[in-house]
Amino acid sequence: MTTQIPSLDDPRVLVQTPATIYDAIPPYAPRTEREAEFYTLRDGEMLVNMGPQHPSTHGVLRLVLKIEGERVSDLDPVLGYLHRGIEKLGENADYHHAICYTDPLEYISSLFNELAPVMAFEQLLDLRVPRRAEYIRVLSCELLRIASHALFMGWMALDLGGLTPILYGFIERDEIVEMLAALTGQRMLFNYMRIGGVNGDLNHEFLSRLGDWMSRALREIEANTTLLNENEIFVKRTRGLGVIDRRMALGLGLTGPNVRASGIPYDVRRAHPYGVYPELEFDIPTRDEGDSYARYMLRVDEIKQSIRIIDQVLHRMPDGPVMAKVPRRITPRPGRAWAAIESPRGQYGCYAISDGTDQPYRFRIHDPSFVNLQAVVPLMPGNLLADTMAVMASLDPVMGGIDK
Amino acid sequence: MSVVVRPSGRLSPTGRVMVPALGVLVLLVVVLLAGIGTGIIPAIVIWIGGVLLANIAIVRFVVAATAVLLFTIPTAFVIIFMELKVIAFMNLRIGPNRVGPWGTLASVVHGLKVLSKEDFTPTGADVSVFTLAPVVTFVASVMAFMVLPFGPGLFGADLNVGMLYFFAVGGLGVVGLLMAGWSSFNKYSLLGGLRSAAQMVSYEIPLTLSVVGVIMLAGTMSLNGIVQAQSGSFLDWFVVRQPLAFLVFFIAATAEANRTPFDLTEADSEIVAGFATEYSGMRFGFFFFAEYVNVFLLSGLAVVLFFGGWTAPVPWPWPVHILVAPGELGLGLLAIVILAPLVGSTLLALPLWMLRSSWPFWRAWILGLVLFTLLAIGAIGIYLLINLDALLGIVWFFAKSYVFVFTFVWMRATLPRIRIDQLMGLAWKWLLPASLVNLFLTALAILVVHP
Amino acid sequence: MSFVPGLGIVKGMTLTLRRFFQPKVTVQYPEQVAPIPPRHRGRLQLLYDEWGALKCETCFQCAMACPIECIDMGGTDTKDRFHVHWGPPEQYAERREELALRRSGRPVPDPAFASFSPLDTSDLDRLLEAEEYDPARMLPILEQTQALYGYIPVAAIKHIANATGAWYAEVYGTASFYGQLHLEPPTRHTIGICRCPACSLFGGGAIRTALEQALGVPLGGTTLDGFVSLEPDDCHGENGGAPWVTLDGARQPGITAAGAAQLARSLAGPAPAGRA
Amino acid sequence: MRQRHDQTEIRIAAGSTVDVLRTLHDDPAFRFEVLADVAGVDTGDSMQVVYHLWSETTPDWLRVIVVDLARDDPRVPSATFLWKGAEWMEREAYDMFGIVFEGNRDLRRIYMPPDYTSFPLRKDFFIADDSARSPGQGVRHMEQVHAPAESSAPIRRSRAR
Repeated sequence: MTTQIPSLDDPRVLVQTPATIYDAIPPYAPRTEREAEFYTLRDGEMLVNMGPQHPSTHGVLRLVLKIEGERVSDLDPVLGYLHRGIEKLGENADYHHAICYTDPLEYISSLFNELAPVMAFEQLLDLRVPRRAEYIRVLSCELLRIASHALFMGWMALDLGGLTPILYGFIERDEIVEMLAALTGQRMLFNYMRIGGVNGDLNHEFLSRLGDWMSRALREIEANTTLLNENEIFVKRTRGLGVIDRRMALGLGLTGPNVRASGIPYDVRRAHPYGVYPELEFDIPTRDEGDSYARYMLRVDEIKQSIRIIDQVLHRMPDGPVMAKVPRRITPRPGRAWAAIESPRGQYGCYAISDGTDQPYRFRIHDPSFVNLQAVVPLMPGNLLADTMAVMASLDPVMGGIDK
Repeated sequence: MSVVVRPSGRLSPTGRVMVPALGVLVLLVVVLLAGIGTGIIPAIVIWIGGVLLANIAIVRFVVAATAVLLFTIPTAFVIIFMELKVIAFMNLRIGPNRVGPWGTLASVVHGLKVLSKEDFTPTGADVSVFTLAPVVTFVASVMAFMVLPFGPGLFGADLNVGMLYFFAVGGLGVVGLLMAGWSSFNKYSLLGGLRSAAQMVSYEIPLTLSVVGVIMLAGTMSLNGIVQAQSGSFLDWFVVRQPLAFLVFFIAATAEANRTPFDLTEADSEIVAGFATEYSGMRFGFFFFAEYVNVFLLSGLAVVLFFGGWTAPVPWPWPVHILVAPGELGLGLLAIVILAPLVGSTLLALPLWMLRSSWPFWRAWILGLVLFTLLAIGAIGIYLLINLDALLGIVWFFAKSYVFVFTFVWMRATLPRIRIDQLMGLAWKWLLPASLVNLFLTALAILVVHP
Repeated sequence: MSFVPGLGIVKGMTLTLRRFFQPKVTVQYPEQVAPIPPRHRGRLQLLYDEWGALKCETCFQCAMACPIECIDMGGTDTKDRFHVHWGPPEQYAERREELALRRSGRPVPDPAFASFSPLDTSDLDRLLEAEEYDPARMLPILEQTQALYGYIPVAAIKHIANATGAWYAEVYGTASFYGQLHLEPPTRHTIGICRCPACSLFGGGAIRTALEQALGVPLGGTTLDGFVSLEPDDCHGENGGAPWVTLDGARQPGITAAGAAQLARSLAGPAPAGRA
Repeated sequence: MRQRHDQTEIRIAAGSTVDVLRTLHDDPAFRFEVLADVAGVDTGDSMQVVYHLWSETTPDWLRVIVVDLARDDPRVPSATFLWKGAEWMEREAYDMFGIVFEGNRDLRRIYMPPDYTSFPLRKDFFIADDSARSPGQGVRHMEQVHAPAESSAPIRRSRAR
C-alpha cells in the first residue's frame, strides 16, 4: 500500500499505454492470486468491459468478462462506482439522521432500508413500538415488496430483450408508489420509519387508493405475467440456466428469493420473526430447481403471499398511537444490536454499536444484493454472453445497495 | 435634413421578394415567347422526346429507380412512426404526440436530428470501411426494392430471375453489417458484426428453401409472375397451399430483418448496439433506414409470395365497369367540367338555403360548392379505383404489407430476445428440415396432381 | 410452458394486442400536473409577506427540525448586532469531529472556543447541577449565568448546550429573546423597567416616558457615551403594586416619574454639547 | 458469553476463529449454516471482526466477535473455507478497515479505487469538511463578528454558499 500504482481512472494511463485500450488489462501488477489468474488470457480469449455504462447492468456495475467468442469463460465484477460511504456518514450523524442516509441505499425498496436500522436502534434503546405502528410498517413494507417484485419482472424481461413488461411493472409500481406517497409524502425516498414508530398515521387517501388497487391487483399482475410465464422464448432462455443447488446457495450466503428458489425455506420473517409477522398467516414459497426461471416464478408467488399479508393486516389493524415517546436527542446505553429483516432481495441487516453518545459508534449495513451478486462469478463460466444478463437479472441486484 | 430614399425600404417584406421575382418572370416570358416564336424550343422538346422514346426501357428504369429511392424515405419514416406509436400503445403509453398531429412528424424530426448530429469516427477505426459500411447496407436494401411489384405493371424491373436477384441483393446487406462490425474498433461492434454474419448466413438458407415450393407452384421466378399465379380469390393464395413454407419464411424473414426476437445483432441489453455502437449522425441514420426499409421489403415479399401481392382477397363479385370513357366526350367534357360545379353547387345549395332562411344565398352556395367538391373527389376516386387496376392494386398491396409491418412491430413489443445458440439451433435443426420437408411434399403433390 | 408449442407466445401476443386498445395511463406532464400529496416534504422556500419583506426571523426552528440538516442559514439577530449562523458546519460537523477525536483517543481541540478567552466553568457547572441539567429550566439557568458573569458569554451558551443537551440554537434563541439577558458585556449602569400591564397600570408608562426623555434614548437603547442603558426588565408578576424599576439589578421601590428622571440624569455622564 | 436483547454473543481470539466457526457450522448440535453478516469494527484501540450466524436449531442470531486484533496489522483467518459468500464481505472489511483475512483468495479493495491508501471506516479517518480543514475559520459563528480570530488561514466558505 505504500507504492503508488497508477489509477485506472487516470486518463494518462489510458493514453500512454494502448495495451489497456485493446485488452482492458489493468496497468498495475496483480494484487491477488485470483486477479493474476483472471487477467492471464489464453489464446482466443478477450476481455470485454460490460459497464459501468451499459444498458443493462442495473446501475453502475462493471463486469469484466473474459470471453471466448460468445462464451464467457470467467468474469470479475468491479464495484464501487456508486459508493457513497453511507456507513461512515451514519457514524457521524446522530441516530435520527443516520436513518435518512439509508434511504437511497437500495432505492427500489427504500422502506426496508429504513426499517432495519430503526429496529437496531430500537433494540439499543430497549424501545417498545406501538402495535399500530408495527402493523403499518408491515403494511407499507409488503406493498413495497410487491412494487419491487413487479419491477423485477419487468427488468428480467428487459434484460432478455422484452420491451413491454417493464412498463407494465412500472404501472403497478406507480400505483403503489402513489399510494405510499399519500401515506409518507414522497414517492421514492419515503423516510417514513422513525425510531419508535412511523412518521404518520394512515390517512384516507392512502386507504382509498389501497382498497381500489387491492380489488384488482391480483388480476392485473396475473394478466401481466402471462406475457412471460409461458412464453417459450423466455422459458427456454431461463430454464436450467444458472442453477444454484442447496449446498452452493448456503455456501454463497444467498438470501431472499434466490435461496428459496433453491429449496431452502430461509425467510427472516419466519426464521427470526420480527414485528407482527408471527401473528400473520402466510406461506414461504419455495422451488427446488434453483435456476433463473425458478427465481423468477418464485417472485411471482411471493407477490401473491404479500397480497395475502396485506389483506390480513388491513383486517387486524389495531387502534392506537403510531409513535412511542422518544426524546429528540437519543443517547442509548453502550451496547450492540443486530436487526435483520426480509427485504425483497433477501436478508437486510443492520448492526449498530452504541458508545453512549448520540451517534452510532458503528453503523453497519448488510445488503442482500451485495452477497447475492457474488453468485454470478461461479454461475457464469461456460454460459453465453447473453446469459450474463439473464443470470444477473434473476439475482435481482440493485447497485445502490451493493455499493452503499 | 436630407432624407435618403431607398426604394426597397418602403416595400413590405413580400414586396421585396415580389419585385425582383416579377422582373425575372417577365424576362422568362420574353425568352419563352422568343424561343417558341423562332421555333427553337419546340425543336428541342421534340428532339428530347425522340431520344427518350427511342430509349424507353432505360427511361422507364431510371424513373422507376428514382421513384423507388424516393419511396424508401417516407416508408422508413412511416414505419419508424408506427414502431414508436404501436409499441407505445401496447405499453399503455401515448407515444409521440408533440410534433405534428398525433405526433406523426416525430420520425421526421428524428431524421432531422440524426442529420444534424456529429459524424464521429472512433480512433483506431478503419476509416474507409467504416464510412462505406452504412452505404453498402442501405444500397443493398434499396436495390432489392427494384423487383418488388407494387401493383399491376408497377415495378422497377420484372426480372425473370426476380426471386434470385432479390435474395442475392438482399444478402449483400450482411456485408455492410460485417464491415461495420469489423471496422469500428470496438468489441461490441465486432460481436454484433459476427452475430449478424452468422445469423444472416444461416437464415438465408431456410428463407430461400421455403420459397422454392412457391416457385415450383408458380412455375416462375419472376415476382410479377408469382403474383399473377395467385390471382383469383384468397383461396388461390399460396399461403393456403404452402402454410409450412409460410411459417418458415416468416420466421426466417424476421431473422433476416433483424427484428425481435431475432435482433441479436443490435441486442441492446447484451452488446449495447452491436455493429452500430460506434456510429452516429447520418451513418447511423443509414443503418436505421436500411433496417426499416428491410422490414417493409420483407413484408412486401411475404405479401407477394404468399398473400397474392396486389390482388384483392375476394374478386369483385359482379363486373361493374363504368362505361363512360372521358376521352370520348371531346368538347362535351369541357362543358361538363365547367357546368357541373355550377349546376351541382346550386342544386346542393338550394335545400340549404331553403332550410336556413337567415342565410344569404352566397353562403349556402359556397357550402354547396364545398359539398360538391367532396362528392366529386369521392366519385372520381371510386371511378379511378374501379377503372384503374393499378391503383386498387397498390392499395391492396400496401394494406397487406402494413399488416405484416404491424405484426413485426407487435412482435417486437411482446417477445423477449432469443439466444445465439438457440437462434442457430432453430435455423439448422428446425427451419432447414422443415423447409426441406415442405419442398419434398410440394414436389410430391405436383407429381401426383399434375404428372 | 404449455404442451402446445407456441401457445405461450400467442397468449403474450394477445395480451399486447388487448393493451393496444386499452386506455393509456401516461400523464401528460406540463399540461397535467400530478397532485402533490399533502404530506409531501418537498422543496424548501422562504416566505415573503405581502409587502415583499422576508418573513424569516432566523429563529432556526426549521434548521433544527430538519432531520438531515440540509438547512443552512445565517442572518443577523433581532437587535441587528450579531451575525448568527446555523447549519451543518456549525452545529454538527464540529460535534462529529469532536466525537471522532474522542473515540480515537486524541485531545479534542475545539475551534469554536479557540477565539475566546477560556471561561472558568466551575461555577457554571455547579449552577447547572443545581438545575439538574434540565433544558426546560433554561430561563433560570440563563439568568443565573448572567448573574455569574455579568452577561452571557458565547462559551457559556455552548457549555450549557453541551451539558443540558439542548441545541445550541435553542439556548441562543432563549438568550436573545429575553430583553434582560445580554450577550455582550454590560454597560456601566443599567436601568431596567418592566413593561407588563400590571406595572404600566401602576404608573410604569409615565416612568418609562420620563426615563426615555431624560436619557434621550428609547427603551432598549444605550446612551451615546455608553454609561447608561435603558433596558426592559421583567417583574415576573412580583411588582407588589408599584412599577418595577431596577438600577443595576436592584429594585428601586416607590420611584416616581420625576425621581426616575432625576436618577437617570445623575447617572449619565457629562452631557455632550448641544444636548439638554 | 453474554446475553443482551435477544442475541447471544461469543468473544474469541483470532487464533481460534477457524475451530470455532467450523464447530458451529458442522456440529449437528449447532448447524449454524447461514452466515448473515461479516463486519469489521474499530474500537479505537483494537480491531474486531463480527460474524452473525443463524441456525435452524435456534431462532436466535449468534454473534461471534473476534476481539483484540492489533490495530497496526489486524489479521484473521478467512471464513471462505466454510462460506464462499464471505469473500466479498471480507473484501469490504479489508477495504474499509484494513483487516487482512488470511486465506481469502481475492483480498483486494472492493469499493475504493486500487490506488487508494487509507481505510475509510477507521476511527482515525475524518470526513474532510470545512471545519476540519481550517479550524476556527470554516465555522462562521457569531463570535467571529464579535471577536475575530487571529489565524491567517484563508477562510473556506461553507459548501452551502
